Amino acid sequence: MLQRFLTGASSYSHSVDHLIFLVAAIVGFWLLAAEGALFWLMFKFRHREGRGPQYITGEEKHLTRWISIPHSLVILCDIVIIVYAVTVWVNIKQTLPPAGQTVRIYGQQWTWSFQQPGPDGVLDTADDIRTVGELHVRAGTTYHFELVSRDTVHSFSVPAFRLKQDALPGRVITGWFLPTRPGTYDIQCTQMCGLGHALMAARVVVETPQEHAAWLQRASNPSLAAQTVPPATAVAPAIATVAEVRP
Amino acid sequence: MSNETHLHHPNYVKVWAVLVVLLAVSVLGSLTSIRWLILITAFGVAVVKAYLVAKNFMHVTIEKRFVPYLLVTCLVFMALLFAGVAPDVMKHSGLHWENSAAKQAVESGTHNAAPKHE
Amino acid sequence: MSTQLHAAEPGIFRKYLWSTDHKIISMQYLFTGMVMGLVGGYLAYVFRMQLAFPNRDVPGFGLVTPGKYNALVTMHGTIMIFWVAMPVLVAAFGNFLIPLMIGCDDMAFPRINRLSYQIFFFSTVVLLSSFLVKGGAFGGSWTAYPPLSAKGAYNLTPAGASLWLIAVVLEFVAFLLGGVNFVVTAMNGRAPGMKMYDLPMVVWLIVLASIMFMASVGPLVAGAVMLLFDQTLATGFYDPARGGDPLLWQHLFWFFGHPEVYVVLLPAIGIVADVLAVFARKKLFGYRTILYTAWATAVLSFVVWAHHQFIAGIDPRMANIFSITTLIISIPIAEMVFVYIATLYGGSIRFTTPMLWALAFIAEFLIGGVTGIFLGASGADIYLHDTYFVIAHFHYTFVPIAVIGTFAGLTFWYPKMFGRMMNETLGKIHFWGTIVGFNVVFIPLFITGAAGDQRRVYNYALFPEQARPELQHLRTLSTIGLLVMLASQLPFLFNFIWSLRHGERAEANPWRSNTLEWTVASPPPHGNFAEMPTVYRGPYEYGTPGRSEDYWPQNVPDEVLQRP
Amino acid sequence: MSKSIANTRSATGIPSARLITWWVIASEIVIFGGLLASYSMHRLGHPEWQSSAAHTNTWAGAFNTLVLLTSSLSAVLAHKAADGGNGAQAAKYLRLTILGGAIFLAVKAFEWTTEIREGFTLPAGGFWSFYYTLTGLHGLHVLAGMLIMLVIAADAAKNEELQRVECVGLYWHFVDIVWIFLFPLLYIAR
Repeated sequence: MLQRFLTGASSYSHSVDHLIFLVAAIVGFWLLAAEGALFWLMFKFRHREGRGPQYITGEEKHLTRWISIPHSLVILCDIVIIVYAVTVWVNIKQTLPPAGQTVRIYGQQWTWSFQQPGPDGVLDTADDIRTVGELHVRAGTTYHFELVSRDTVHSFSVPAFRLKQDALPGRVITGWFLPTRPGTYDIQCTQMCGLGHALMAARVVVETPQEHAAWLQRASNPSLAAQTVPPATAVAPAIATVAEVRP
Repeated sequence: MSNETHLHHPNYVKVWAVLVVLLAVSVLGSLTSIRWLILITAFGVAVVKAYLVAKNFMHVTIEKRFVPYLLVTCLVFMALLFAGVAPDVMKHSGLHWENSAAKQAVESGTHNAAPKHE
Repeated sequence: MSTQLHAAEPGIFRKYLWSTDHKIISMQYLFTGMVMGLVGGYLAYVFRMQLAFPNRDVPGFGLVTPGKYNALVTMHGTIMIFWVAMPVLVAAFGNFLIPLMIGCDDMAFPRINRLSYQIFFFSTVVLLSSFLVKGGAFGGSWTAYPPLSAKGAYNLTPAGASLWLIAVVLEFVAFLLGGVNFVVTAMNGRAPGMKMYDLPMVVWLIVLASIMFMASVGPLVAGAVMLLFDQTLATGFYDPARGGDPLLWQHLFWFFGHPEVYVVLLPAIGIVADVLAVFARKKLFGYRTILYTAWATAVLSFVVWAHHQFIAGIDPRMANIFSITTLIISIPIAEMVFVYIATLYGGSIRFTTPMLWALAFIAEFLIGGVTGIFLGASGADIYLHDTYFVIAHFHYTFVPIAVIGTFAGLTFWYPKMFGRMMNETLGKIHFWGTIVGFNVVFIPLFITGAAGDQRRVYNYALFPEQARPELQHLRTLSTIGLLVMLASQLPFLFNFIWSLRHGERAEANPWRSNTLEWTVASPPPHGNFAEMPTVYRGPYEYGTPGRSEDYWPQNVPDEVLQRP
Repeated sequence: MSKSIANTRSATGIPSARLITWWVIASEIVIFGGLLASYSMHRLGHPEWQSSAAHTNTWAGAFNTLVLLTSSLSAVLAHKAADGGNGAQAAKYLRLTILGGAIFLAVKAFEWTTEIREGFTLPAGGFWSFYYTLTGLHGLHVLAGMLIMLVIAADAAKNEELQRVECVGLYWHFVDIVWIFLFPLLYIAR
């Protein structure tokens, strides 16, 4: 259902979408049923001359059925939702499939920066590639991320991946994603982080293995990179705007 | 307070004497260096002292039932708060997260036992 | 605690500003809340205009810069919850209704009551003054997560942040004083013959709300003191570099923050119950069911708080527990709503303005309730957290509470408060404008939220996925809805002020209601009851068989009811 | 000003003044409870705070516990006297309680000044931040209790408002109980 609003581009985006659809179907039914009952009763028992109210205490067995049966059904629906929701949650947040690659993500006022392994494939070595405002990943590879904040609380959100995780100062939070569909997607900060909160935009570029290899080569050769990799976003001028506003 | 029956006043000085003895116990306990003994004489005795004050000075046990229930409910909520928060704040690592700043503080703090002057 | 004894010399000052009369204090809370409601509405107008027409001067405000935008949304949230919903629903209605409905002359502690309002008024002044200080008002969102709120270097509004915090704590103190008073008055001051189960639902639920407030706010008061020290005295309670933990504040905040939702919900639900019974001419369908579900909700609401923090960096295993408790809380609430709907069965419904508001409350609150399930389901919350879906969801709960519920109560008790009837036609114009406007504001926001619009963003220009024109159209539509909703408040304001003088005079019991406040003159005199009433039955005896009247006031003794 | 009828009614069987005291105590439990819970979880997570905690003066803390326990005794004796209708004696005991509070605060002030001189100020570390916040909040409650008692003692001496003696006593015992827990938490625990 969410696909209509926003593409899903990670391995688990479908499970989130399905969960939201399931919840929508269940609560949609209950919403319509309850609103229907409400409006029907409003119409049926509107005041008319010569018809007084009935005296009903709400303890009559044949009437309380109308409450207790739907109520048990609500409990049943709750259980279904809980089971599915927890399954999706466990899959995204609690299990950690083996990593093909690990990246480190830094949030700071008001930009995202990324550190990922260079050609040697190992993080925290001299050939690491550091980028600002742009994360390049390879479709079909499982990524682990280590999320760090340098100042306030930020929230790393990639709507197309159905991924969101707060970055807390002082903590390293690990998570994973597996990009599936090549393209360029938004990275947002979804936790209020100060003046430039709305300017804390970045991009994640999901590339085919060939494209990614080419990018890797360009990026790990700084002299080349400086000429050929223009910033794909308008983030830099936006930051300049904030700097002016800042007293 | 006209409609209230006068309550029976226990011998308050006696209660006070017991409290003072208990205080002495916890102070003496703190002079030892046996950790479990210190903790029991400190916190075990504190609970007993609090109970004695609540029972004898505040007359909680002969108050209307709902008053002790109310106070205990508040304490239970605080226990729930502790239980819900401690997994994040008291512990410094968990499933896929690590509070590296806190770990570092613990490490540097225990190494140089000198008080911090910041 | 003041112990000076004031002579009862009713000058203007004594009568309206320094009064200990619960009705006057209620009016003080009501008018302060209404003025703050206008302020909060104005703030909403400014930032919605910015969202619909980015970077153009907003008429009546000017250019909305990022810093101003943050302050606008922060203050809108703070004001609407703490300075509108709380004073009007809990304090104004609580003060006005509790003594009248339980049949006594005043609060148990009138001077503590007055002190409560005075502290509240002071907190209002402190909060509003934060707009004027250097750096402007606080902009770190109403949740005020540290370290952003703790360090001036991060939030750039050090003075505003501290004033915000002080104002909020003062407000808490005011409501603690008011709350203990409500509880004690309702427990001890009931008229002879009135058992706890004879209390009108609105009294019960305001009392329950006060109890919840008392039990939940403490840790946040402690947390606020720590945050204030972090801001002003360079402590490091929430500073990870110094052994503190920013997550602590989030927990303390939401341990209060979630019960707080029910603190304002319960009085509104109570108002709706009373209005519903009167205009359906029906006994409530299961008085005790409503009461027990309210208690269940109140208790459960203390163990669901971390569903606000699923992705905030808490241990993911804890999220499962809170997801389960959150969905469990839907069970009593669903039961309660079913009971409300069932109350209409067999009624004889009069669609007066208060009744329209009460019915609208149920219809709209249902939407707010069911959309909460999306957010309580932890897996779905990963995507929806901090999007406009959340905003739409909680406005579908808070607007029914603080706007619809309040108007249900105000239009219903206006005759009692001011001794005049309000104009029904203007009331209905106001109702339909508000309801239509409200839905036009927030239904589009469900969609933009589902499409990924994140909150507290003054301009989506940097986010191509969000800057799509179709989403921008929805945002504009939402702003148009807001303009309709705000414009619809004008007939209300006119009606409210005009009817004070020119409305039809209200008799003692214009709605033919059972509860005790309708047995005294409108407006009630000082001291309320010339003769203290005795209560013979519960508050919802409508349509009792064998009576010529379809209502049966609580204070009418049984022998009188034999038909004349 | 005559009392409101609401104040004189007592549908629960507990007089309004005592009932409101219980509710105030309940709300205070969660204020102190929140702070103590925050402190405890930090303290358990930070063994290095022990080195700071070792600098608190256990003897001063123990003496203050003794002072508060004794003042609680005089508060409850004041209640007993008031119950027997002896306002003058109740006032005397209340003033003794106030004296106890004053001694407590004086010792507290001595401790604070010593500690601050040694460099252990409020921002000097996590333990000290909690220490000053906890003892400061508690000290404020002691001070508030003393002021209230001053007023109530003056009334009691004239045999007026004797029911208030018990209420302020309840509050005082509660403040005492908070200290009973603060003492081991801040001075002894290791």
